[in-house]
Amino acid sequence: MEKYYGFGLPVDISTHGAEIDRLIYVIHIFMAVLFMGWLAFLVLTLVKFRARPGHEARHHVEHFKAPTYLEVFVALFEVVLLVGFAFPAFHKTRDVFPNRADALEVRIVAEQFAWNVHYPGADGIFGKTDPKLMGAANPVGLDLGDPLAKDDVTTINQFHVPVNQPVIARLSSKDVIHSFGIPVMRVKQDVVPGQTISSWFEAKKTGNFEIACAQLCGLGHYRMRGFFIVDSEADFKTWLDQMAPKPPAPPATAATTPQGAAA
Amino acid sequence: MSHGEHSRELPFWRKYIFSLDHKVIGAQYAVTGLLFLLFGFCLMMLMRWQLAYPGQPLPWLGGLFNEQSMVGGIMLPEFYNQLGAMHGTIMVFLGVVPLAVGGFGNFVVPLQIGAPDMAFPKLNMMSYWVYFIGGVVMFASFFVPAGAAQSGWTSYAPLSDIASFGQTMWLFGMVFLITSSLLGSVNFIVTIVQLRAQGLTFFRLPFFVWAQFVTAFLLLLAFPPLEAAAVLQLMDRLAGTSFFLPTGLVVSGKLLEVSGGGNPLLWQHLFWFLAHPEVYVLILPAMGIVAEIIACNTRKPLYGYKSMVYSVIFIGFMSFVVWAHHMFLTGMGTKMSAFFQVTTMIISIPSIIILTALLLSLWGGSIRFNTPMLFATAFLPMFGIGGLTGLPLGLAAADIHLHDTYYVIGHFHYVVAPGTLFALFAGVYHWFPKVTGRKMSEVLGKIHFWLSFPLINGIFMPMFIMGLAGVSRRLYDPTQYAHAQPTQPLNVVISICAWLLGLAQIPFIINFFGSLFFGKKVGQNPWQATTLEWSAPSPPPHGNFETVPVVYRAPYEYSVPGEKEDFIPQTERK
Amino acid sequence: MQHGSQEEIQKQVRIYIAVFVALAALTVITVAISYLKLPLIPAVSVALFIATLKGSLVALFFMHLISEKQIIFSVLALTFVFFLFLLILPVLS
Amino acid sequence: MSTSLIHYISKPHPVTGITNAKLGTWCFLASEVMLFGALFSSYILLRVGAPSWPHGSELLNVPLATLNTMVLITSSVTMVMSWASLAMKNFSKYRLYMGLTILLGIAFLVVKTFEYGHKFQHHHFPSTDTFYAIYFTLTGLHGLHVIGGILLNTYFLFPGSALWKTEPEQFTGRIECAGLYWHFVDLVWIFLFPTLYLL
Repeated sequence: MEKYYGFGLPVDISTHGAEIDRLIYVIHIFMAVLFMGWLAFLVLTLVKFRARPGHEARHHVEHFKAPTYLEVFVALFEVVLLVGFAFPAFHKTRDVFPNRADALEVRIVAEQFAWNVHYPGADGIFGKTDPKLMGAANPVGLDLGDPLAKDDVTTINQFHVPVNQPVIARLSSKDVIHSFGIPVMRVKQDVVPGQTISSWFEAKKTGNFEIACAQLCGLGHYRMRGFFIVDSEADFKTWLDQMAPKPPAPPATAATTPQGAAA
Repeated sequence: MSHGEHSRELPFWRKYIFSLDHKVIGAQYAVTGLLFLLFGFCLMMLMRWQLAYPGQPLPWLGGLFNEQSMVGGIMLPEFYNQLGAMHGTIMVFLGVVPLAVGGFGNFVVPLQIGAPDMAFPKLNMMSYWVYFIGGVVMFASFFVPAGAAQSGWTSYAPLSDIASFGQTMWLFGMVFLITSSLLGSVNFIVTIVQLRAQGLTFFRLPFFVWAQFVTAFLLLLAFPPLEAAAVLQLMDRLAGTSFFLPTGLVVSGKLLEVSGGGNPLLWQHLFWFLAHPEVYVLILPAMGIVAEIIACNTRKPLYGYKSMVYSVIFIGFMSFVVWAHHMFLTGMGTKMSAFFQVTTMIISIPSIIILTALLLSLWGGSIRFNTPMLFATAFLPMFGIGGLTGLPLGLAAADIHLHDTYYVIGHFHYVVAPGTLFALFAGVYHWFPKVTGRKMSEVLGKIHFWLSFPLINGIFMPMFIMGLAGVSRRLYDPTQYAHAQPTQPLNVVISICAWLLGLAQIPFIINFFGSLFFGKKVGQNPWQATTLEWSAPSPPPHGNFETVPVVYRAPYEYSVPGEKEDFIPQTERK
Repeated sequence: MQHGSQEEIQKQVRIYIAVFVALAALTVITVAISYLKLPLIPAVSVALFIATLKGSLVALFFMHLISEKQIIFSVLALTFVFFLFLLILPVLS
Repeated sequence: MSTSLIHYISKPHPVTGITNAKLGTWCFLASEVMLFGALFSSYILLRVGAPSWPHGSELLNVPLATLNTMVLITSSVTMVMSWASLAMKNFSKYRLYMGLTILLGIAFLVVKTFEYGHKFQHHHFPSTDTFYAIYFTLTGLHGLHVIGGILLNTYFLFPGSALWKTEPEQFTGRIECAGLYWHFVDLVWIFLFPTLYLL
């Protein structure tokens, strides 16, 4: 079995993560070089100018040009980091969403202390939900009277996605702020109650990974762990069919209007 | 001009408890701050047990805690969260700021500008006592039902809105601490503007005074938004409003009975509007202390004094426009995040200028390695690491992976612990002779330094590795996650270093109290320094100076060619 | 300011009375306009314009800013800039 | 007293041209600007984010608030007159104007109490909705500032005025600073009034 986690960055199985990793590597090399230079200069200076008999301090020290060049170089390098690496990578993850027709859309509803995953089912449209209907048996508050909800699939802490297909996650929270983090996907997004924030990613490899909550959300924050399972296309279909509700839904409880997934 | 006789008539409680003298108030602040630092450190040492050996009973001490905190010596997650939240709050608001600003600022600034006292002595006393009450409220919150605040030192709503009573105590405590800081900052600004000695122009001020001046403005203008936020959260908790609660919250399966309509991110904006300038409140006085000690112990003027002054002003200004870099992952638009990434990169430049200037100040000197200088020298690379590791966090794309991991913890602790705290230790060793008339032991001081320096790096360096591995912060039990298991041995290393670091503070504590009584007696200028505080007797009498000082020179006239001594006090006529 | 002669202060007092009349008039005007039920944008602009006008009168004359010293303007200018930063806040959300 | 050593308590500093107290007061007011600024900013954020927002005049009593605005403006004039009386060395007039200022401040609070009481009778509380939440928070905090000002002014009317006999210049300076604070409280109301009641 492949080793996913170790002392360095976790394995990256996403299509966009390489850019983030590259930025992290480049900036760390830059930091290391700069720091080593500083440290060498510091040690040299401390030895060379230590107080000792026969050595006197100089009141006037010549003006150094080097630090100005260094500061200009650092500033330019920061511009390169921003424009060359940071802006494009962030832009790609936040602004350039995949075509909804090609992507799998899911709703992730965070709560203390679990991740509820809501798949739209075969029709590709989410059923209506309402906070008033939320309960232990119905964690996302699905309105079972809505015909669009009949084929919807909900799971707790089991987030299956197909490999090589973009996934758009609509993130929301029932109670407090959580943060939806999948280390191997280089995905992390705060989940703010009262808002639906979208995030997208595409897995390149199959495997069994984990979702971690990255924002303190209460006493169970440490165990708010979800499973992130990347299946082959066929396996994912089998799993989803297996999860799909079998018996016909009970009669409608309330008059409802069909509602598509709000963008 | 001697008012020594006058102050001797004061009863004990007026002289040492409700004193109006800036030196006594400074000492009160410093001692209280040091005690809170020790207390906050102890909280952290408890947390380190749980992190190194999750779920194992705490040996020896486990039985001391009630069943709300530990069961059979095993820490509960609620208690862990309390320790985390209060460690942060205490270290920042009750430890470092009171020591750096209240302690060193109060004691040293009036002396360095040649003033007899602060501009408003009564306000000064009030500021200390309001801080003291805030500290008592914070401390007492551990003993209320369900314990102290447990929503992190950042107290993000809605978690903090629905938290137990300790959070209300935390908010009241914060209101006191904020008020105290506001009173103090008004006093500092007026003192520095109005009460400088004759001839002491702004560009003859020691760098430490500049740092305190900018800090005072940060406190004055950045704290009120947090006060506003605290008021709003108190309203949410006590009057049932929904400033930070959106509509339709379902907590533990129940729909919350509130009007809704609020915004959780409002708290974060108001909080970080303060808390980013607050970071500079922690670091600027430390830079000031280091600059003083480096100039004195290299026996030469600071390199690039003016560019340092301009940089410190620029940092202060920019620190108000970077706050949202703590919020890159809250769903902010890319344009806004781009703006804050740019401002964050800009603010790194003046920090690099100051650090480089301090480094170059060593060049050409004749460096005395006494205890204050050791700590001040160590500050430079430590602050360097802290500053540099801020860069990846300031870039939103890298922040996606590093946000809220141990990388963040490592980053800001490098700035504040081996950075600011080392500078504060340096300051204690440096100004102790001025405060007491006695020197601290060099032997104990060097033991303290050479033990602390490697150990503190042993604590924070591994955190970068854990952060890169993606381990989240604030985890009660990191072994729950597969991705955190490979780095778990580092947690053991960190904890052992932390406990040893605790032991390494014993020489300091012995030295501090021992030297009060047995330290070597010194004259008014034991370090042969130039700035004004060394022209006053040690300890300075009431009113500080025996003759009203007049300033004729720049602050660091060391090793001037052709002079008999290698230092010329600022008061010496040209 | 506080070292002005008797006549100067007498002159000041007349200014205070004039400012008071202006403030009262502006209050009446702003209330009157509110009864017109203008659309939101013009209503906000007009109300804030009048409030700023009234605020300036108070600050300039009652608080003596019109004849105040440089240092106080520096403090206030700095505060004003940071106040503007505070107003970035709603834009962010 | 250590205060005797400190310069520029009653006489202005030769370079800055002001006394310590005046600079201190302005610094304090600067922090107050940021406090109320943050709350105004929060108000805008909440209002912009709300699906609908009531027009203040439909829920609140505009005539009563207009009256209160007039009361506060008048108190500002009496406050500045009390300072002017001291500057003209007329202590009895100072007491008259200062007393009036305090009374007007109390009148403001009384009207405010009626307003609050009326709201509570109709079961409008801070917890009712975001509009009432921000209304009660802003006016409540402003009310606390008014109470603070009344206490301060009462101190200067009775025990604090003993300073007039020994240090008239310092006392006049103190009244000017107390005035700065009082006018600031008025100024905040000038912005609160249209924001909450008229928009």
